[in-house]
Amino acid sequence: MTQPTEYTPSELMIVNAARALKGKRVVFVGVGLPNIACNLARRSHSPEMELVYESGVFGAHPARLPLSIGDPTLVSDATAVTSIADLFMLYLQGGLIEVALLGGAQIDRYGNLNTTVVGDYAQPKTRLPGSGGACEIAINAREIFMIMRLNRRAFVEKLDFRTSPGHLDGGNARQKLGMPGLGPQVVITDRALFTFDNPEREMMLTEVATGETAESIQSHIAWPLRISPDLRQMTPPTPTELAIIRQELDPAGLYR
Amino acid sequence: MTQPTEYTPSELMIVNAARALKGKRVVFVGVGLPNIACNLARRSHSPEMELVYESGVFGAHPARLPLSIGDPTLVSDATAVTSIADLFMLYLQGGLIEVALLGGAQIDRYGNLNTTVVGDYAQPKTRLPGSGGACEIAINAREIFMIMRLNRRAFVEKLDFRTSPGHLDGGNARQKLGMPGLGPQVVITDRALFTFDNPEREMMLTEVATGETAESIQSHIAWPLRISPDLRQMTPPTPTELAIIRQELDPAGLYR
Amino acid sequence: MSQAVSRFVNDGDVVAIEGFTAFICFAAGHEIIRQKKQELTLVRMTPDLIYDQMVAAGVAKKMIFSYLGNPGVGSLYAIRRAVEKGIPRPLELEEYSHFGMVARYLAGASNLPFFPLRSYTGSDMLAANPLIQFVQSPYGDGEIAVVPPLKPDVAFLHAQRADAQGNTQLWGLLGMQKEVAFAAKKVVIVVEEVVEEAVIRRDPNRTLIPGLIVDAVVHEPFGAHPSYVQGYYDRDNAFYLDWGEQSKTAESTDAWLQEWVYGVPDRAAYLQKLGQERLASLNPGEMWSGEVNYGRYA
Amino acid sequence: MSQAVSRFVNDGDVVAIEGFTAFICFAAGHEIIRQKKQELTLVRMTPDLIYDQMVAAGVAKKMIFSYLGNPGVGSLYAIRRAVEKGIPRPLELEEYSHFGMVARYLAGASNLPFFPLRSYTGSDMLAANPLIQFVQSPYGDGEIAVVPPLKPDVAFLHAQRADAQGNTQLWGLLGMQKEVAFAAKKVVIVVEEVVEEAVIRRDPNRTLIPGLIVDAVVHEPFGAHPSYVQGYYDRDNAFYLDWGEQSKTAESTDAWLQEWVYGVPDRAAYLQKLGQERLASLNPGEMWSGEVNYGRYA
Repeated sequence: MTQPTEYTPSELMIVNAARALKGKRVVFVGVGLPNIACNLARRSHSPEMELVYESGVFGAHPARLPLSIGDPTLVSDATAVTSIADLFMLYLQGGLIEVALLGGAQIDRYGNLNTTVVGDYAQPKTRLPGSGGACEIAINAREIFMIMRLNRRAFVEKLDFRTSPGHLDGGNARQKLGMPGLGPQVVITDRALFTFDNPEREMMLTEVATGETAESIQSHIAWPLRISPDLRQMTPPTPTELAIIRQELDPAGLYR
Repeated sequence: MTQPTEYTPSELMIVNAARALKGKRVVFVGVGLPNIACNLARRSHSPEMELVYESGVFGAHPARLPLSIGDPTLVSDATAVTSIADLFMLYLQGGLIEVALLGGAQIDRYGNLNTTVVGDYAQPKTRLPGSGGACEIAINAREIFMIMRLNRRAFVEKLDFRTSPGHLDGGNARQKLGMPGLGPQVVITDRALFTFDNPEREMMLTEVATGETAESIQSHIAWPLRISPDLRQMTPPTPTELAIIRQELDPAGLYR
Repeated sequence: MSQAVSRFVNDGDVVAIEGFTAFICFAAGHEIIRQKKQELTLVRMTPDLIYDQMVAAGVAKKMIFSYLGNPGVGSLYAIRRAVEKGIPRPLELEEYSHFGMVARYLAGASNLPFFPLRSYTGSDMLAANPLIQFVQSPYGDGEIAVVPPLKPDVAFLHAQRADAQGNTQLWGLLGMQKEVAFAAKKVVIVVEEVVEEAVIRRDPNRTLIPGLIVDAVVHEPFGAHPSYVQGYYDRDNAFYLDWGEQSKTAESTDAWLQEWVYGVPDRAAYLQKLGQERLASLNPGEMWSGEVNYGRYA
Repeated sequence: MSQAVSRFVNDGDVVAIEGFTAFICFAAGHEIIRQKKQELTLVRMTPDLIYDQMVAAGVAKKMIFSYLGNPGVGSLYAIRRAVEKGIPRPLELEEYSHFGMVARYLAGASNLPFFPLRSYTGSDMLAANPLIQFVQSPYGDGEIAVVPPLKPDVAFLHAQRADAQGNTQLWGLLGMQKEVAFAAKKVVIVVEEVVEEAVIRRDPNRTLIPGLIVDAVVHEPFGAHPSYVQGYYDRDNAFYLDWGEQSKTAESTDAWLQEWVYGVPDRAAYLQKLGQERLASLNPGEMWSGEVNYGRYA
């Protein structure tokens, strides 16, 4: 019996996201890594987890790996399919979403996200997709989990554009603005895990992957990194986790 | 061949309402007299008329005479059935309703209606049904046609409670408040017809039924009545109109 | 139903039993009467016979509504007795128009501080209900009426069918069932049929209420009698007409409650008393929707 | 379609071709390109390939949107060229979040001066778009973002089926088709099948768009290719992937437009060029909804 011991950065992120989702019941999810992470959580520790797609699908039972959040395979055999207005008004703003998974081109130390432009807004160097639903998801979902590759272009001192609010300038800034959700809780990357579990709500290194150190992680981050007093080594993906991903969730290896 | 020459007060109101609806395309309608009037209009001069029911039904094809606006026979074989929210937001407030038919316990000279209480609001002598949809219908429908029996308890100097705005205090009071609809256009009764076709938007006698005079009508109205300079005699219901009502629309004579 | 009422309805709660002419869950109302709940605030756009009976039984201190009538028949005498004469106890009224009630449910369902609507200008309803307010449009086009959110403590909503998880499908007059379900803190779904999840999943667009927000599913056939359920039974119009007479005095109303509510232990007994023949007379016949293809996409 | 575009689209119009991933009416977009319409403001939550092609063809001066991407693939290069480099002409952007766009459609559809939503607080989108404002709740619970109504001059909406009067039924991802239809001043419905009115009336709850607000019905099978129509065909994913390459330079984009838009007179010719085999490969198989009984109530 061969046990996989090697894993890709994507697999590491999927496994860590799935673990972070343990015990969550209603998750707002996009396709790609977040979709695979949710399904890994369902097949391992959280079979009761319900997925809500931004496209208006609740209780999807796709007959194939969906290629986008609008894939028709998500509709056929789903429990409920609703208009986008109902999705945003009743499900998201109504407060039903426990966790949403977000990512972006840039993130700052308070978990604010940029998905709009690199450079100046009026004269952008690179025009990115924009908010989509991210801005209101970041405000209304009870908790936000981020999934992003760790690198210095993404983990910046100052965002070029703040598309979706995280903890804003830190502390209780969100509550002061009356935001319903609690904001970013965890940042899952291919090299480390961060939480915001401190009064300033500042991104804090809590786990490093095999082969990484606080110093190596700092080298990918533009600001002086806050480090948890009990920094831990990440438990690598288990053979079981990897087997579910490779054999059941992404047999074609699209997201490897 | 026997030709009906006698008719009931209800039949007179139905016929006059149907005639007033000539050329109107989208009518918001309740059951009872308004329903029969609309269907008479459809079977005589306005086959293209579309009926919208407050219950959310568009394009009803009832297999029997409906007993209420919520009768299931209105749903089966209808063109569209929608939620109450959509009905009020998209159809009514969206500006699709050309004419709505309203009635009430009291009406004043500016076509304001009371369907809420007789007596004091907090200690009512008689508690009436209240607004239902009438208040927003009176504000948003392009034109309002009233159907009411003429009598002194109903045509009052001052309403006990103004449930639904007509022309308020007259003149361009509606426009000043930004109301989308034009307000009351005609009052159809069992003895006379009134319009508001004057700068003050005050109820004005324009047609009297056979056997009535301006004086006899005034005796049923609490305020000094404005009379049209070209007051006309009402054309009585024709045999054809009465035949459609009696044989097709209300064969059981429920609304006679 | 007995369990659902005792578990989810507390004295003093704001309770909504909704449904526009159709889907009115009399089964829930009668059980609330039998369990002698007290000081309830009853919420419904059209109080109808169900709240006339509940008010007569004295379970309510207040009613939030928009149209007070016996549809197609006339007055609701028990509610009028409470309002006009305080019998059996005074009833506080909080009153809106239909659209205002829908807007309150919408605000509650979507966690908005208010919902705007073009109504109430020039109406005395403004003076009668200070919760109706106006806000200025920031786009320079005047002001508009708004109403605050309404979030009932518990809603009883009737439908044709649901699965065991509460994924609920209904057809016919959709009314405000979806909005109330999302607005309410607890939701009890009462259905004609409990079906397999697979039945629901064959037509996901027909699922108006997801199991996600449902706290209990009660299987109660004919639970909406004398109102109707599209495709399952017709409105029992004789009942509505009879109630117009029966409810005219407090005594005759109480007699009816004794016989038909207190005098029966549950809905099954009520239906048995009503008789098979009467129920059969409400059969609506068949008119099927046709099928659409969602595609397999495997 | 040629007639609908020439009749309902004027230079300078605000045009919406909507549909969330599904129902994207490429047939309308291509005909607008062929008719060389000018100075359009294009409205869509997710501009997708359709607006990438239209912007590349130079029909647009402005775009109102909320998410700019090739779903599941990557960038929309033609739009990025217009925004970043002004090729073939500069493109003004007016930008919202998804919910903000939906709220604008809702306000437009329901004749409201604004629609409130819990979004935008703490976002730089506020500075980038001064049309996003805040209003104070009159109930003492703070302020909330609002957006103004959006009423496109004309909307092209794809669906599975409609009758000749435009009574339109769709299933699958409902997106914002209903809200856009009610918001738009003119509505063109494009369908896979034109059916008898009787088919529509068998299932009135599935009618999302009433003929009342429809100005034209165009029968255009596969009119949404390469997007999909639930139950009729699948998304042509190869097309989306290919476009990621094809659109990388202005030259290759133009070449594609020459071949597939200007080079074909209409949709039928486009489909013929695409080939029967490719269309057949998009067959989604069958998964039927089951029927429900509405009852005859005679």
